[in-house]
Amino acid sequence: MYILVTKEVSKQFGGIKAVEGVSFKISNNSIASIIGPNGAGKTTLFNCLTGITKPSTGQIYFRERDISGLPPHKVAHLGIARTFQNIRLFSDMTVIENVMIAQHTRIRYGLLGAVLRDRQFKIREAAIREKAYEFLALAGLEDHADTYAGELPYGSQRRLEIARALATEPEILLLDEPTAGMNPSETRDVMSMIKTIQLLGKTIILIEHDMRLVMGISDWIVVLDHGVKIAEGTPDAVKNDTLVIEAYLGKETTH
Amino acid sequence: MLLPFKGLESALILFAGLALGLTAIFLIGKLRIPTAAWNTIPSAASRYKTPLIISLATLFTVCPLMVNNYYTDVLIMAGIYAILAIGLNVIVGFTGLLNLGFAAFYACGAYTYALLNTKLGLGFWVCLPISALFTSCVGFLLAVPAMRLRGDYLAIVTLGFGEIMHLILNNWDSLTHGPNGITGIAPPMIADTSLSDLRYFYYLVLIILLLSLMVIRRVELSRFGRAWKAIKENEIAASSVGINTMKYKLFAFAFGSFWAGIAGILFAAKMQFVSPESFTFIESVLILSMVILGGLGNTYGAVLGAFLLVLLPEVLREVQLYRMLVLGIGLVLLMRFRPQGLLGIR
Amino acid sequence: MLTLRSLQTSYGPIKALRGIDIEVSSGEIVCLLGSNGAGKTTTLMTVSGILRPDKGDIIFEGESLTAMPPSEIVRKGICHVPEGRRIFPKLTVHDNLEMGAYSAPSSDLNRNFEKVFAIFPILKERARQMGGTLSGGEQQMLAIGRSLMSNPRMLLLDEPSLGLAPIMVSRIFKIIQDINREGITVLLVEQNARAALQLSHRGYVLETGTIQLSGTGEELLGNEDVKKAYLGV
Amino acid sequence: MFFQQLINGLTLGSVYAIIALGYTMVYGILELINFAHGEIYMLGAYLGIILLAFFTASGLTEQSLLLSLILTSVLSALFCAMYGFTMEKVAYRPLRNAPRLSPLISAIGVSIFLQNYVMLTQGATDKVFPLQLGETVITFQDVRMTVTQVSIIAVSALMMLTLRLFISRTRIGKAMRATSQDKIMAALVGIDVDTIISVTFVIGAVLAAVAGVMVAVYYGLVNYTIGYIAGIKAFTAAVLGGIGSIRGAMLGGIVLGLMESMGAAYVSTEYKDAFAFVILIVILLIKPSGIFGTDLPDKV
Repeated sequence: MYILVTKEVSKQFGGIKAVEGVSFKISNNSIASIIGPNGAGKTTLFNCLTGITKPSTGQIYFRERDISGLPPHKVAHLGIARTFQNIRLFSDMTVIENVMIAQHTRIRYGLLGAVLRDRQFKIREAAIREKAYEFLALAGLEDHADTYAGELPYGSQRRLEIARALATEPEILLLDEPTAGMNPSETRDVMSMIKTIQLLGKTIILIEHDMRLVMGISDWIVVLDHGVKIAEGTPDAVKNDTLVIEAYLGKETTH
Repeated sequence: MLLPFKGLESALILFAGLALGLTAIFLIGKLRIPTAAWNTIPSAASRYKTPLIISLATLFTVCPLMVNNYYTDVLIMAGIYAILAIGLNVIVGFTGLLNLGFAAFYACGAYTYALLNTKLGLGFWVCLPISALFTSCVGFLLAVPAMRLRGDYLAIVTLGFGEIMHLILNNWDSLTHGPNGITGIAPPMIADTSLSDLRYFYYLVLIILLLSLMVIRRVELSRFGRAWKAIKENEIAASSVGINTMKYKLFAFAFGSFWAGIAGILFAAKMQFVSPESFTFIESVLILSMVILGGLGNTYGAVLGAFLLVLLPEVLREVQLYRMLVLGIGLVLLMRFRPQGLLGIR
Repeated sequence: MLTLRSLQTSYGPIKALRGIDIEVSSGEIVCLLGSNGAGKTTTLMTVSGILRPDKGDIIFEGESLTAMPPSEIVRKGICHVPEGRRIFPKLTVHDNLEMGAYSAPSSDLNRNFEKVFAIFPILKERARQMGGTLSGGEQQMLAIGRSLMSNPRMLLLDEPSLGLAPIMVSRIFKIIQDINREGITVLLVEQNARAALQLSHRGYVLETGTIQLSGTGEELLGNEDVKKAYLGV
Repeated sequence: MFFQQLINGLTLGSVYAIIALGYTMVYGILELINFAHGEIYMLGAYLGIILLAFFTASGLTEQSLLLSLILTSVLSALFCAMYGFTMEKVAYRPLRNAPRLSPLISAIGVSIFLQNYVMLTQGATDKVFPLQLGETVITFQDVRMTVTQVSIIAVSALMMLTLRLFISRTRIGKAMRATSQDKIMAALVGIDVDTIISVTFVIGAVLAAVAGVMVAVYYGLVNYTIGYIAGIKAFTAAVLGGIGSIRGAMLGGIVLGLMESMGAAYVSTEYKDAFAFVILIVILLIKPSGIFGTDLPDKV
């Protein structure tokens, strides 16, 4: 039932505890959000989930398999993909190549095949190219396949990054601030893209600051503050939680 | 078309002019050769592709018939450097791993043949794959520990490796004859014909260069090339889309070094003599400069860079003395005004 | 005293400020509110010259700061205490403070030291300690103390409460108020909206690089839209 | 024999140490391996030989050897300071925001340029000017050391001490440290970061120039290639001590000098130069942060 479970995950840098004993469970095919004020440890948590940093203690289970401490490419292989807070596209490569790279783990042909351009090579290359176009269509970028990724407008870059993550054919998609710096119409595009992805059967975990988006889209919300989980629940429960309101707005004091 | 340019120097000047003209066009940015998909993207580049290839092919085929031995010799060296440059480009240009000791791998290929030939009497054709594979293994073995380092430190380790190799060649007298080098290396033979004639050797180099180009381009346009470029652009993103970055970096080192082995054996077979002074740090810098001048990551750029840096000082004889001086200034200026090189994108 | 006129700034590819107008009068505490990514920090970084605006003007006491390097802006009397405090970790507390006085005349040095030590006695005790060894709250005091060493007339404070224990937060806010009473104008960026509004004369609420609301502290405190901007309720 | 090598190693090591300081200071602020730093040392050595020859010809050396040496050092330092300053301005400053590869390549370019410039103007062969200093020998039990050796160790120690005091006590020195710790914050407290970077290059060049003069006097000959090899070794010393760390560079230089002279004496003279590289590679692989360096986490 739960696709991703964390147990008491902590991460320390030097003496600073960025994430401290965070446990939560994410249901299959849901949209979950991780929210919290600046410096709450959200991105560090994402990095732990995707193997970019090793948790200091605690376990992460993906489909009941312990994945804590696996390197990023293995995590991606198993079926967890992500985007980054500050976009990390391959900007000197074309849009279609960005997506084709993400299917790297899905193709198999040898060096000799590549040099001789044998049948296997041609079939597989054609297949991933075709597949890549499908993902581009989902992001509304099929007309820009041969543009250099770095030359896309900002909003399209964000969507391309999501398309690239999807092209690894993950079960869980982690999106780190997918609408940061976007105007309202760009934000709406991303929201509908996220909804579509959910319909494809994926589980989505968001880090997001746009509360309207978070409240409108999430099935489950986990709130972090100072590296600690202070609340979790449905959007309605979370937005009326005193601890959450305090974390965001400060303590209500009499004066 | 070549008739008005009788004479040998003129032919080279013609080539230089062609290359410079091309360069000028790229410099003003009218033409942009996409590194990634030269075949798939219909662009200005592909419109000029056919005439460009035909004229270059004609030029290079007839060259040795028109020029004297000296210039054939120069062209052979340009070809060997071109193989080196496209090999180094795999490591530095595609994968973004700065290698300041590439001459060591070049030396490795050359000495492998020199030793196998003079000590064991093995022939060129047998040694060609041995040299290349052995150099490739050396590259791999150096890379295994060095891959844990990033950026500048990797550059310094490769530089250190180059110096150590140089010291070994210079001092292991019983094996390498130290600074005196190894003489009496046999030229390649086809049936009973020796290719020691420079013209024959020229065509040998030309064919091997073209084959190398083809192989490297095909690998570049496959999943391997894509993985390398992804690692260069953003290693974290590359690993998060499932690329085992360590594996591919090692592969790039081994694959790039392979071509240094090929170039090395060609060099040894052409000179019939090797000595440590051909494989110094400056040699490494020179090869790197070719790659950078042509445009990091652009295979054709690396070839262009190699030809320019070998031919230009020959065409402009008077400046030969100042060759290295100009190279130094050139690198500074290039970084400042066109860091992506002549054919590089952006 | 400080006027920002239709200021636009990009942060890499992101348009972080989409034309904001802000006015700060002498002697005020003005706070900028808004969720993460709204453009608060970008505003401060543009004022202090770390980021260059694409368009618009920054005018401080009738003089344009738009093309000035940061070191020059400090000399004009604006001092920026950035987010995360950015103490020089391998300089002593004393030397951190001395660096704060880099742009001030050396004749003021001793007086400024005394002034800062009077406000933050703990810094005097820790003077020989490395900046990196201080606790979070002490580092925040050092950051504010360091900024006071430059004889500023205006302070830009970015999230002074970030990562501090509640008791420390109220101490820092108290100190900000005291400093303001000494005649230093403050432009404050805070996530802790309630505390910031109680302290400020006026406030602006930013959302995706534009100003959504502005008003006096009390007006904004009671305004439901503020809550909405933060929680999307 | 051992003590003899100890003295030789210390002499060599103190020269490495003061060249290493230039690498480590620039790296500390710009994270740039200033590849051309060794060339500044080479220029300093050439100037040392040229100026000494000039002062000797003009009779100054005969009147006062000390004055002649001091004048040589000062002039050489001034000249190299200019080179260091210009080099940063021309080859590195315009690349401040370029990808990291660019300034490194530019630095290699400067290095090749300076080497060949000196080769073309001064000739490719060794330039010799034996100043007869090595004759006075101090014998302490079995150990013989020349006045030159003692002077080199003493002058180096003095310069290192001065630098330490400068860095830790003066306003500019503290600003240099502040800038290397956090450039943006340094700008926010009013430090003109560009000026500080220029100062760093100038100080590094002055140290390298004096090292060059000392070596020129010690060996009595220079060659246009000495900068490259000494540069690599000094860089090794800086890495050994932990690049970015001032005391690391000092210690690293001494340790490297000792290892090299001991290695030459007890292991192999031919591979003397290889020790530095082997040490460099081993350190980078085992503890890239060096003796005094710190590891910083990657930013994501």
